[in-house]
Amino acid sequence: MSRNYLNADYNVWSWLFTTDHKRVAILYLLSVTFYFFIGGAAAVLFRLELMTPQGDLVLPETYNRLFTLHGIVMIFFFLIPAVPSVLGNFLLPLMIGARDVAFPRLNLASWYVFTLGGLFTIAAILAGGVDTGWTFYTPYSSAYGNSNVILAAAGVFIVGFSSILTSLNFLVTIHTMRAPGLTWFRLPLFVWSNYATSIIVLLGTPVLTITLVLIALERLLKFPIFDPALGGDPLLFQHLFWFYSHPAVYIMVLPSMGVVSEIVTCFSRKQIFGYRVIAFASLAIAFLGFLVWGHHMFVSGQSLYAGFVFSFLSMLVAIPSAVKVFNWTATLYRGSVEWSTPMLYALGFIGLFTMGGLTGLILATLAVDVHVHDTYFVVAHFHYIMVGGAVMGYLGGIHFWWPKITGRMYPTSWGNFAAILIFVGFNLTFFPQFLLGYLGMPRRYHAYPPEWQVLNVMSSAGASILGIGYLLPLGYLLWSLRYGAAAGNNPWHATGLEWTTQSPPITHNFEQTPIVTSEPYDYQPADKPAPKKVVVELERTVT
Amino acid sequence: MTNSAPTPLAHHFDNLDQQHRAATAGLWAFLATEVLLFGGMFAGYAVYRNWYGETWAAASHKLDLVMGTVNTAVLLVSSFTMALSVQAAEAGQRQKVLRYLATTIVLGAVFLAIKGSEYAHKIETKLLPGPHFHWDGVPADQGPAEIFFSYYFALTGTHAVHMVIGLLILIVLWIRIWRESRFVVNGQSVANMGLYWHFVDVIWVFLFPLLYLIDRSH
Amino acid sequence: MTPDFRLFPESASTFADRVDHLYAFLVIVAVFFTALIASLIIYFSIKYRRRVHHEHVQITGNYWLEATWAIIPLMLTMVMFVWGAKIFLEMRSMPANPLNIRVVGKQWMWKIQHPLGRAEINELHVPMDQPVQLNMISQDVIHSFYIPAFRVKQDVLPGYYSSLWFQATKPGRYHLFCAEYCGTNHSQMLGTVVVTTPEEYSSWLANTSGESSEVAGARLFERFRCDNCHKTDGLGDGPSLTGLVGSRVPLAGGGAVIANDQYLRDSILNPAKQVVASYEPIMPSYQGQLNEADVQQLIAYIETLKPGNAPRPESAAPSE
Amino acid sequence: MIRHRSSTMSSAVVLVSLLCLLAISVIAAHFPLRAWSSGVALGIAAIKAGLVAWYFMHLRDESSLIRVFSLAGVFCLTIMLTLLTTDYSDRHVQRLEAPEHDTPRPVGQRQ
Repeated sequence: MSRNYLNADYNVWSWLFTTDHKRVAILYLLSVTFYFFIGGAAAVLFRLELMTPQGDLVLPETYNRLFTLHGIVMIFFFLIPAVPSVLGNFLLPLMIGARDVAFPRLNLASWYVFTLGGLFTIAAILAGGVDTGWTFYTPYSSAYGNSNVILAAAGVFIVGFSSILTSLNFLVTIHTMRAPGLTWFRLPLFVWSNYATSIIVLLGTPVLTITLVLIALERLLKFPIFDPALGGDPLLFQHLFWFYSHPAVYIMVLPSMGVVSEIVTCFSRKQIFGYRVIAFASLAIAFLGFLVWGHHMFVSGQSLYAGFVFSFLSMLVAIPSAVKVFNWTATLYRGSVEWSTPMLYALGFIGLFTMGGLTGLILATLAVDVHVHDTYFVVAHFHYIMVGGAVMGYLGGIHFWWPKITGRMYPTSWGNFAAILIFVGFNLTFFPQFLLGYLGMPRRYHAYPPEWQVLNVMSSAGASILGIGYLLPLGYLLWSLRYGAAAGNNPWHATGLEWTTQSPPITHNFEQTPIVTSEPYDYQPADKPAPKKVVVELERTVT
Repeated sequence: MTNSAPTPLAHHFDNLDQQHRAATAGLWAFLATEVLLFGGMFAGYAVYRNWYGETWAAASHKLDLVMGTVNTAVLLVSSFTMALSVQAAEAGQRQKVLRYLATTIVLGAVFLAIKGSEYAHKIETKLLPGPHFHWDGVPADQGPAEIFFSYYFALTGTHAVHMVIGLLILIVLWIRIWRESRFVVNGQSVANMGLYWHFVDVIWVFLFPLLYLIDRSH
Repeated sequence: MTPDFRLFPESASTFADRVDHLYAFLVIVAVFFTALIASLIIYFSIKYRRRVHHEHVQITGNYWLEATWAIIPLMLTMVMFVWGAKIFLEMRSMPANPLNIRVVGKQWMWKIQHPLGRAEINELHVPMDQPVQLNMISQDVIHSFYIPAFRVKQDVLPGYYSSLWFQATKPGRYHLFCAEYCGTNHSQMLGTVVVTTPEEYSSWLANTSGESSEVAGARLFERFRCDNCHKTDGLGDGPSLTGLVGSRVPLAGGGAVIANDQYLRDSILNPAKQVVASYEPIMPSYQGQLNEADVQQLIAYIETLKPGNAPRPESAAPSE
Repeated sequence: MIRHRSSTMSSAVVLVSLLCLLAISVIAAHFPLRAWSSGVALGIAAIKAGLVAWYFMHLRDESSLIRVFSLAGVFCLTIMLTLLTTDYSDRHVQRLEAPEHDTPRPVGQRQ
């Protein structure tokens, strides 16, 4: 096998001290996979608990710690880093024809910071967990909760710096290190969406960071910051928290949108419909994302006018998202569509994200939000965005670029099966929660009135299917590392600079700096060999 | 010793210009992040100052205006010496760089020392928020005044942490330049450090009126 | 399947139908677009699947089309916004002559105080066809008062009054939940809303030996010697409280406020916040000495102090 | 490679201006400017920050990209403060100076 970034060196130190963006991506891949299954395990436990209306499996304290654990781990240790830190780290320099990110040592440092944050969070879990919910609302978190708030907040505080470092790297890399000829409007949309994401991370994360410091000051040193007993405002915390945490939703889903743009074009062999509009839509989402946080607070006691303003602004975010969805769909029109594994994930993303987005509009509508706020309707909605959207995009990306990352092909029939299973399991899990929400079931409830059992059982049943769906890729992707067929440099016959280099790529990515002369997604009709054939051959060699 | 040796080019950059643009852009992007870090506290400050203007003015008068003013001046001068260090580094004047950096370090330390004595005095007079906080003004103002001091300590404390980090990096930088026998003035690292230092100064420029100068007219 | 199984919640307030209509509109829009996207995806990916369609056609975009599918959603969302805001405004506009009920939330129960002294815990009796306004405050963390069948919800904050109103339309028993996570037994912070006819409610209300808020408040007023400063003639160290409620209070440092519940509570617990013009800020805070229910009683008493009324009802004399 | 326009003389002029502004700011705080007081203080601070950024931080020699970066944080902070006003301008403390509106008050208010 030729030299590549994987076999360039074998010892552990060569991994732990690597500055190669591809190796850092692999480190992140291992980490986020670990956290994904930790967070998933918590979900399995509380879905089991919710099979029956009585709280009979675990104690209320335990239940509260489980959903808090699930939220913190999934959001801060999986969803936010997943696409940027794994796929982005691996692909961004490749896609723009660079030898590495702008600050390779900082990039490695970000992984260590991430790991340190993870250690704090795991310490918090081992010390007995934390029960504030991932939202850390005051005064519960600062004065009443008696769990490991400080440890958990420290973990989130630290991990924030890791996403800041990654985003800083991306922003500068995209600005300064594009290959000759790679103008802004020749960038793959994955790069655009990561660019937009980086802006949100850089401008949003520090607000959460300092807010957690303020919580720690209030809790540890009894500094009154939000304390209503001394004249403080408990809603101030919510404003600061959501100022980051609403844009954080776009941090999770924008990179996946970029993945979908890459996959949809490749497997319909089409240029994307409305390239510039999609690129600018990413920036518009990043910008508008900062203007809507107050829609988490319609019934919190914030002023009536704030409610109107935030509801109105929230409606506007729907527009760039809707445009993206329509453009992806239009890209399929008169294409040459291949039902590959990544494509199944991407199409699943479009459908589920559409539902997530539209139910988001329902939540942004003031009077209806009064009823469904803090119910399972919200839970269902954000899982449609974050799991149906972000995770589907992430898995689609992993399946799309797996041959590039590892040089191996996975068994595509298994891949297709898992994708369909996840889609079905996902809908079965979360669709009933919309109904539960409108019926009035509040979230974070350990026990619930018996008339809601049927829908909860459906949801739990779906969760078990979803769980199996997530375990499958873990199995066959690992299997492919050893037994998978060699993938070749460009198994999907995709455009994009990352496909022009070897699989797996060499340490410095390119033998020579590439020069870009064409538009993105320049899929040439007809004369190229039909890619379908290649995949069929691969399948034959695999099975 | 007038010409700076070239900054080493890292493997992944095409040329020094690109490397320099990347470093500068990275630092400025980082500073944008820092604005929001303090911004989170400024937002809370704005809310409470608006609610408790009078009490906060009274609480602000407990701060030592002379020390605050002197400290602001110290920091402004340190920015000046930092600017001179950058200028000297770009011109490759090693001795000057060492001299100006040392001055900056000393001024930074003076700032922290003054800040420390202010803190000590606040703790002595029971103005540290928490269980021992005591407000000798109107008793009813206790809560809002305590919130003022929470913000005072949170804002200046975060600023002081930035100062300490800056000082540590400055000291390391100084030692590195001093020990390099075949001198390489790394103009870039001095310039980066300069940006950070000036930024921390700018933050203080806002903290000073926000905390010390609330309506001193009575 | 339990007999109670249903896919749509009961509607038992004047808001319920209006919210449901809006919800129906939103759901129709959502279903339409989801179905549109899903069927287009399925149709395109079958019609143009690679096996039958090798000759893909490059289309780079169409600004008119894109503008269309930006503008149509924009118009729809504006309808949603205006419609939602309209109902929301009514939810937040307190009715003219409501039945006032005071609510204190604490970990993990709802304490409810009716007029005329009747109090209850985790149950809320209300008459139908009559606007009811809840004035709520929390003793500890943030809670949220939620009655799904009425489609109303309002967070209950520590330190700040919030209020909520509804008009029930159907007798029956309905769920009451705490909707904001508030700690270990959050899911046990439940209650039942009992809607009865106004006559039944009146007789239920009368059936109590409890003392009314006003009387209890008067006793507290006496016990804490509030009248030492707040003399009725206005010559004390503090302003007179007679006729205070609902009036415009000029503040030291400019501006003025309407003397509402929040203002009275703040003045008792956090007096520095709004000092009355031309008075010294000397009032001590009663934080820690009075709980939220006490403060509500004091406010109820202060509300009775109107010009012409006896400064203190007979019953206000310290009992025993 | 890096060449910024700066000289000891120009830096000294900037420093002197900064110190003068500091003095003005402290003196101004002792005048009864009432509502203008914090505006003046923050205005002077902004000028000082501008001087430091423009001269000491070499913003005048940087590309427009860097200038945009330098304003991004401030811009985002402005968004936050502006939208916070939509809530705080009408909560808890109800100033009567604004004319009484017919729109309802969120806080229980009976008359």
